[in-house]
Amino acid sequence: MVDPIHIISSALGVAFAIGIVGKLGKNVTIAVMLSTLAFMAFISLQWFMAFFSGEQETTQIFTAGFKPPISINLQMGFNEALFTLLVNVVGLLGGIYLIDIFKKQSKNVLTVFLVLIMGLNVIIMTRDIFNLFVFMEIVSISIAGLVFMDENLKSSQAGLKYLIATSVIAGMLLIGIIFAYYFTGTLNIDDLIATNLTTIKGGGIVVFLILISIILELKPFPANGWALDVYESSTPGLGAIISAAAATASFFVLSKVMDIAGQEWYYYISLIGAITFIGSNLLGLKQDNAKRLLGYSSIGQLGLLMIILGFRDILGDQTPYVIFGILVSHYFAKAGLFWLSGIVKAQKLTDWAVIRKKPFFLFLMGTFLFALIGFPPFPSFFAKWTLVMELVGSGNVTWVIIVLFGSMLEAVYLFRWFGYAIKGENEHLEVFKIDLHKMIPVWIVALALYAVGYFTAQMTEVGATINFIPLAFVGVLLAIDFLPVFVKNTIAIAGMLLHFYFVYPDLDDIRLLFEVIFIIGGALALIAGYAYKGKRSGFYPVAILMYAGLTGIIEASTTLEFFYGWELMTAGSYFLIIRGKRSMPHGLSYILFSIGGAYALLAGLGMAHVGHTTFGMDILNNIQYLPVWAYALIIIGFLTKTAALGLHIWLPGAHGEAESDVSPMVSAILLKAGVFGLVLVLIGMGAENNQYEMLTYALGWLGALTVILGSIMALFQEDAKRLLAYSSISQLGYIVLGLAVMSHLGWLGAFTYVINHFLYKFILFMTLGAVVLRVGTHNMYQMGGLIKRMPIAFIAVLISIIALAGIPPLSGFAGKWLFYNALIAKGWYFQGVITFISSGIAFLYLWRLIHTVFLGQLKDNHRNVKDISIWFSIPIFVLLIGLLTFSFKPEWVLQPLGNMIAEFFPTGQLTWNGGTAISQYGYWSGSVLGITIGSIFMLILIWLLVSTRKAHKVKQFDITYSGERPERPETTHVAYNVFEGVYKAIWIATIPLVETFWTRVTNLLHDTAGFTRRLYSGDGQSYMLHIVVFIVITYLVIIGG
Amino acid sequence: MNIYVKLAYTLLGLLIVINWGMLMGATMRKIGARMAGRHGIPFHQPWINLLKNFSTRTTITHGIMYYLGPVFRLSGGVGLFLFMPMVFTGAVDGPWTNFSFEGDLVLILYFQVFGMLGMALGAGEGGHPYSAMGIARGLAQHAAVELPLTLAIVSIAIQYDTLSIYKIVEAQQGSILNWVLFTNPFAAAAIILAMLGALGHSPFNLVKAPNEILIGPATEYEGTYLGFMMTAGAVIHVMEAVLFMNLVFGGANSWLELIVKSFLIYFWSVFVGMVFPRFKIEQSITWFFKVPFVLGVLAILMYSF
Amino acid sequence: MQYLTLQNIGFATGFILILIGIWGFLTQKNIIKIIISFALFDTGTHLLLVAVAYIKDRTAPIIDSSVNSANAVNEIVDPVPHALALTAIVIGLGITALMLTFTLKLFKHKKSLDITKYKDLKW
Amino acid sequence: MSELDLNKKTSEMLANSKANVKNSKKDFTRPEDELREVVAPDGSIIKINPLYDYFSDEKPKEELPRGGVVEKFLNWARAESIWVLGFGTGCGSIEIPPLVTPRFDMFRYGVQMRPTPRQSNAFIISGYLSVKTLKRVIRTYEQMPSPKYILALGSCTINGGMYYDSYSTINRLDKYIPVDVYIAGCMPRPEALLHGFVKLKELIKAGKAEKANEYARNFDEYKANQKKIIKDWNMPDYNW
Amino acid sequence: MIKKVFIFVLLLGVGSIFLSLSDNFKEQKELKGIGRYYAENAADELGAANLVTAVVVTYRGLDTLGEVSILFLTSAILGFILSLKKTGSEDDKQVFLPASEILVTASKVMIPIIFIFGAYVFINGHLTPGGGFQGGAIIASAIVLSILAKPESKISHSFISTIESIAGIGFIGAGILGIVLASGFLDNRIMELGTFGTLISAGAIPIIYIFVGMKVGAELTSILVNLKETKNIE
Repeated sequence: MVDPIHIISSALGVAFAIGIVGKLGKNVTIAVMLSTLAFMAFISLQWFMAFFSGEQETTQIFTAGFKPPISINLQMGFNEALFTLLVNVVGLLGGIYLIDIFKKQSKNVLTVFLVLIMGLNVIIMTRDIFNLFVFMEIVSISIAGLVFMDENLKSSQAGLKYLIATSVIAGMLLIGIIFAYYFTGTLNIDDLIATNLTTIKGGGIVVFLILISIILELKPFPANGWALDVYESSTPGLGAIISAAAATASFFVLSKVMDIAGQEWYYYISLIGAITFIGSNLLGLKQDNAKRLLGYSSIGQLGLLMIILGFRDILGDQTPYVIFGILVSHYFAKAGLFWLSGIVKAQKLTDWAVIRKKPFFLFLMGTFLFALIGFPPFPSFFAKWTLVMELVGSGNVTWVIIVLFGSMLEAVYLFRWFGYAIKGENEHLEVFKIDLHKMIPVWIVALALYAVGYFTAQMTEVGATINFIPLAFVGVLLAIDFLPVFVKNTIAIAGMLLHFYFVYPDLDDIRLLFEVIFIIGGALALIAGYAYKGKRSGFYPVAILMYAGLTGIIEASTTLEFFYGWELMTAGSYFLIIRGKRSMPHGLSYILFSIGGAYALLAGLGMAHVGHTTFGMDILNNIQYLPVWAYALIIIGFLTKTAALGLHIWLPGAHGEAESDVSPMVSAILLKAGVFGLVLVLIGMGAENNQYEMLTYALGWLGALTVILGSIMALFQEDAKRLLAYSSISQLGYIVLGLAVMSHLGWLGAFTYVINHFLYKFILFMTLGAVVLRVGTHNMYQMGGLIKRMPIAFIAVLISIIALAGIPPLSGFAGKWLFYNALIAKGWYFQGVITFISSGIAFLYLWRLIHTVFLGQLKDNHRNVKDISIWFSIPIFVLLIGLLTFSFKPEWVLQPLGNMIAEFFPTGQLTWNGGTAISQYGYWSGSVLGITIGSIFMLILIWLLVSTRKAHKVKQFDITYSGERPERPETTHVAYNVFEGVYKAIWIATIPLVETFWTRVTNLLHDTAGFTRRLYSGDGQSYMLHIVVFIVITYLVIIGG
Repeated sequence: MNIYVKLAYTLLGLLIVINWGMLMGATMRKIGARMAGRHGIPFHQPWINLLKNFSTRTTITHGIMYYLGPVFRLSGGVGLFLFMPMVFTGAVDGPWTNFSFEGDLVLILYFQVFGMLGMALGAGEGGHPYSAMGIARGLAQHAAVELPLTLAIVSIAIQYDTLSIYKIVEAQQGSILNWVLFTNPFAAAAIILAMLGALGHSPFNLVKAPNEILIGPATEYEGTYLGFMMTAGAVIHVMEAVLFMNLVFGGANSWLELIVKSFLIYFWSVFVGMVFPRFKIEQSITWFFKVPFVLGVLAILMYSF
Repeated sequence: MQYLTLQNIGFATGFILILIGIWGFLTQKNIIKIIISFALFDTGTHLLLVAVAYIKDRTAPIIDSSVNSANAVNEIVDPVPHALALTAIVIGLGITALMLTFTLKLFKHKKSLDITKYKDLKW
Repeated sequence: MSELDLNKKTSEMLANSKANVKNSKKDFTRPEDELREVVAPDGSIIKINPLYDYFSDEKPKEELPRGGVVEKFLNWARAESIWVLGFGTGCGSIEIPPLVTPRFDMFRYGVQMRPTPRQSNAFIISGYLSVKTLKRVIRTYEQMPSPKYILALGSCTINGGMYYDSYSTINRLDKYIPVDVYIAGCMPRPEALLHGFVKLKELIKAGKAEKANEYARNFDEYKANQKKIIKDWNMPDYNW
Repeated sequence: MIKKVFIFVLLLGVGSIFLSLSDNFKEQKELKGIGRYYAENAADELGAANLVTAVVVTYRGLDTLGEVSILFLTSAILGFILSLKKTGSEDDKQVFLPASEILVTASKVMIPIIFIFGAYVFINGHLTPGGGFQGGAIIASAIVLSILAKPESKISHSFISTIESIAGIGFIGAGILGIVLASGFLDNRIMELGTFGTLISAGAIPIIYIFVGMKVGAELTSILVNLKETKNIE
């Protein structure tokens, strides 16, 4: 194996030689430099592989032939090998990326670049603290110099500020080193650790000076303005190096030097990390410059790593894994994003919309952003999971909150950025051009992210069980994205059905029910996709991603698998939702609430894991650590998906603005994921556990309030799909309430609702979506009289709203009936009354829906519209048949469901006598109801048809109009603001308190960010002041206090 | 009981109810006329009107849903009759209990809407703006009425621990003091006030609101359709009264008792209507949110502890 | 008086120089003056190094005629800080040169040496 | 076609149509009766003819009585249940409200008011009838279900009365719509109106009140008369 | 004003950090740690009379390599920063005031002497105070003198960088030879240690110092030349 010292010797040798080699021409010089970088990377790789296989032991490299502390020594262990590998790889790729600048610039730039990478290698490997100082100076100087690669006013300023700041920091470090030597007589880090400096009088301050300087190198908030300026002004290729390589190396230095300090410092490092993480992510909120935003994000990520470093005692064996996961994701993603920003050449975030003109870049950007935030299958996901598990396990819930809150803030601005990229206005922007040498590094890091994610998952016991086949299917669909819709749709449906075929024998009844809803329902929803022409680029991968997540949560046998599926589903559904025309803000609020919920879920699962050795789903049955809080957190996590009151504001927009066939997917199917989760956790809580009574009671009220307020909001919508979306909120409220009852009847009612809501909301969204496709507007008052043009759609909507309103004999009634029986048995009378009123209101808005869209006056421009597409009709009618069957033979489904629920709630069962359901309060039979009402109905209908057989068919304006004629359909159609009178009476219930609340929260955050960031006045001197203040305050807190 | 015998009883009962409904309507108008010092319509006027409407020679149609409107309305009325135990005879499977599942309250409350829905949709296809306005008002008022009504009904359900009308009636047998009117006065009061809205007379007659929005939902309906709707109206009025009778006034042991009680219940709403002018929709809704609502809440509080 | 040793005077001078340097770059608006402050700061650290090495009544760590090579341990001062000082001086030189160059560049842009004028990057 | 394009196209067309209106030197027509064009959601253009498209284009048909006992019985029912449209067409409408008061009480004869022509079978043309109102009367009359009856109240409906030479009122009502019962006078008292009802009932019971069929039979003639007097005939020919 | 007070208070804080460091100072009586080791063994192990040189070149040779790199970096960065946008504006030639007679004449005498002195300083770095850095700096001062004397003269960048490169490669090569021939990178014992206190002694230290001296001289020269060639502002 090649001696690691040759990393230095080759780099420096070539750097020095460039003065001669440079005479051979630019291209040769660049080639020589790149091959040197490759050689350095090769050395690290070689060592890394050796360590990875476990055969190699940590090696010391002695210079000058003397043992430390006599001379300087380098160390090559697993960590060093890994970190140098990271640095050298990004150095090589960055070198390739920068080729065009290298060609333009003097050959000296090559030298500086090479020396920078070399310096980073040395600060990772060296075990001598003064040597560390020297090479840190080399790194600072070369970075400051490279800032000038792209020389302009801004980069000159940034370079100067950076240089001044780092030299002051280095000065502090030097003072620390001087006195370290003075007190101990050695400069070797291992010796310094051994001497236990903090026990020496005055040693504490030495340690303080050394550590604070190294921490300052990591750019802690708020003493980091200088670094941000460099991120913003330097050329993106350099930004990538700083963010990925330099920060990585500096972090490693901290982890290495930290041992000098001893454990009492760990807490403070975590604290500084926390402040940095939260602070810089908060300020990121106000950013509109892409590179500066990335800078904030980089600093935030380093803060997170510092937190983890401070907890390394608690994390124990898991520390390397966690750090590796987070660091590697950050490393690849940040490098990729910086490089991307160099390709896209968009300064303002809003200008990133141009990236959409080359869709594959959008994919790359998405990969990087999702990796940064910690979505599966990227390493950061597994790392965050492990981190939270361990932190909760050791009782550090506050820290979990800090970590998750900071991540949340980061998600906000990253997804807003992504939103601009996906949906922003891009017509005025020029297409960027792509150089091959710039593409290659981006590609490599993107692919590496996936590969490393896979390996990270395999590395641990928990992760190894995760099934990557659905993801592979997503990858396949991504690869064949150029094919026409027809082919892709067929493949997608076939894939889903095949999956179902393989999976269903292993599922118990509850899971089977949800799997049918998710997969069979999903396949049905996809049928509508045949109606689309062209490629429908990007739709199938994300749809399948969502279904992969959904089936993942069903098949999960461990909590990690569950969470993995949950996050996949979130990501997929986010992409689906944001495909809609005006759905950018809604997509953002969706993903933010989802992430918030997912974090609550994560924390809850972490608490559930405490006291268990495995991660099996059965740990939910027996939570030992703060069980009420744990259950509450998990439930909140699921409630964000079911859009319970307070967490619902994402839903109307997200569902309303989604594409026609996406709305049923995200409403009828996706929302059930939250329900499934609730079912699991409530089963876990157990039927007869009085401990959780308050929790279920609160859940019940939440459900009831969701029901009524959802209905009331639906009443005043003008947008058909938003109306349905609010209706979904209300319906999900019923399900939550039913589950919260925690009795046999309640659950049966809730499950009936699950099935019903799936059936009728699918039909409604699908039909309305198809109608919207035909008429080109969402606004109900712009439609009208469509029954004449779209009888099929009308029938579908009619039947499903009868079911939705709970009118006998259709199946909605079954749900309501079970529901009130359950509520009265439970003694939740007011909740029952509230839900009852709400179904009255539901009837109002449903009437309005069908009336304003299908009845009334046909609008002039809809005269020639055709009925909904056949491809939309197929799933609609399949489910209509299902709905009718379920209505008239509810026992076919409810009886097995009842038996299944009896496992958990053995008492108070619904008994069946043939088709008659009997509860303690009464009995009822779906088929008898159906037959009775159906026969009367038919009888009367036939009579009427016979007696009016000669009726004259009139047209739309043939109405009595006080002897006049209507002027236009628009002025004759009662559709806009129909319930004005109702509004006057109950306006008080429509005050958007929740929305106001969340708006205030976001405004508060943004205002805080806007205020705080004035700290970065741009004045280099004030940055210096920040550094000194930071030092003094930290001193006062740590030593002086 | 044999299903055919039961069917026969049911048909007979339906006949009685329809005719009683029409007679009751005529009587109310007669009473109104007499109060105004007029002679008023003859008692047989509703039947003549029905006959005339069925005998129009030309008729129009606006489309399929226009047909279905009256059909829904009438099946809603008849269904309501079928699901309501009419006369209490001491046996669950008695002759006048129809096909009522012992009179399931949830079923009846939801089935009320069936007729309304058909009416709403049929009128909607007529395309007349006044129809839509009338329906919007009607549905809104219906929802508002349901607030005190449901509170009271839930209170009664708690009181007797059942959702079956039959059992509620059974529990009120014996003495007049067993009536809900006396055992659960708050619920009874809430229902009595809610009745005003449910029966749709002035001041809660803004659905039809004659001379304001013509005749509301029925504006476009004529001839046979109107006849169907009048029939359905007669049935539904009686059934509403019977519902309240069963819930609050001890049910009926014979048809005579049923006729007397339903007449009085219906008269109560007409009586109030004679005195008060029409509410606007927001006034109507807020009215139910005041006293009746408080009474309903008290009723539940009274029985939930 | 026990504190008034040559070594402690060295320390005190070094620290004072450092503090003056910090004062300078926190208060001076002129970039050149800031660089000078930095040089002061740097010199302070060098002085500290030398002071750390100092042992009373000893000579430089060069084993020549004035030092008994067998008893060098007791006759010379610590060579290590001297070596470090050499390195530190060179580093300081490099950084100062770079700072001046950057200043030159900045001055070309705005014809001003006032650091508060260069606020194009902020927030 | 995207929504944006649609809006743009629509607004352009609107501007064009306004320009056309300005340029045309036609007689006055209501803006809503102008031919117009709208853009369908798929981008195609739909031409709208407001006088034709929205209305059923079919003549009323003759519905002859079946005769026999059944018809007699039904006629009795019709006679006993006369639903009058509450539409005051002229000065005589002030004579109608007293009929519902205790003094006259038309309810006892089975006569009542209905607000909509769909549900009425009797129409009182009360007093002079201006040409403008005639349009409305024609439309309303044609919308009533058959059998339907017209009571002409006051002299003006017979021969123009004191407005016989007015440019704006019609002189003979039955040139335009068939009349069952004339009630002469200027104005006739409510008692006369009641008498008219009684007369109408007699006619119905006798099976002689078949003017609706007469109207259908001579529809073209009536229509020609109507068009002659109504100069600006801006309504559909057939009202349903 | 408030700001100044604030900064003053801040300085008090920093001062207190230093004070708490110096609070622990006891007067040092003995060498300790590695300093003691070097005093005892360096002369024997490396054969260098100047212990500082021994520490700088061998024991802490990596630092020195870094140091050289820093100077090298500085010159490289200066080179490319100052050469930025230089092209295209050749017409406005730099104008220099003519040097004085004394300077010109003296420089002719002095420059060779200074060169020789510089060479002496770095060749004797292992024996006397001095060494590569010092010698290099002295050589650079000769260049300053020549520039001052003949401002319009051009010094070939290519020449400087060639010397720089050769010296640098030599340094690295000597270091690598240390691995091959002796026991570690930058080990000076690739050659005989020679007689203690003579010119040819201390193994490769003089060789390395020659390279360092050349390199430092070249680097400083290149910095100076680059600065000189910067056009006047305005």
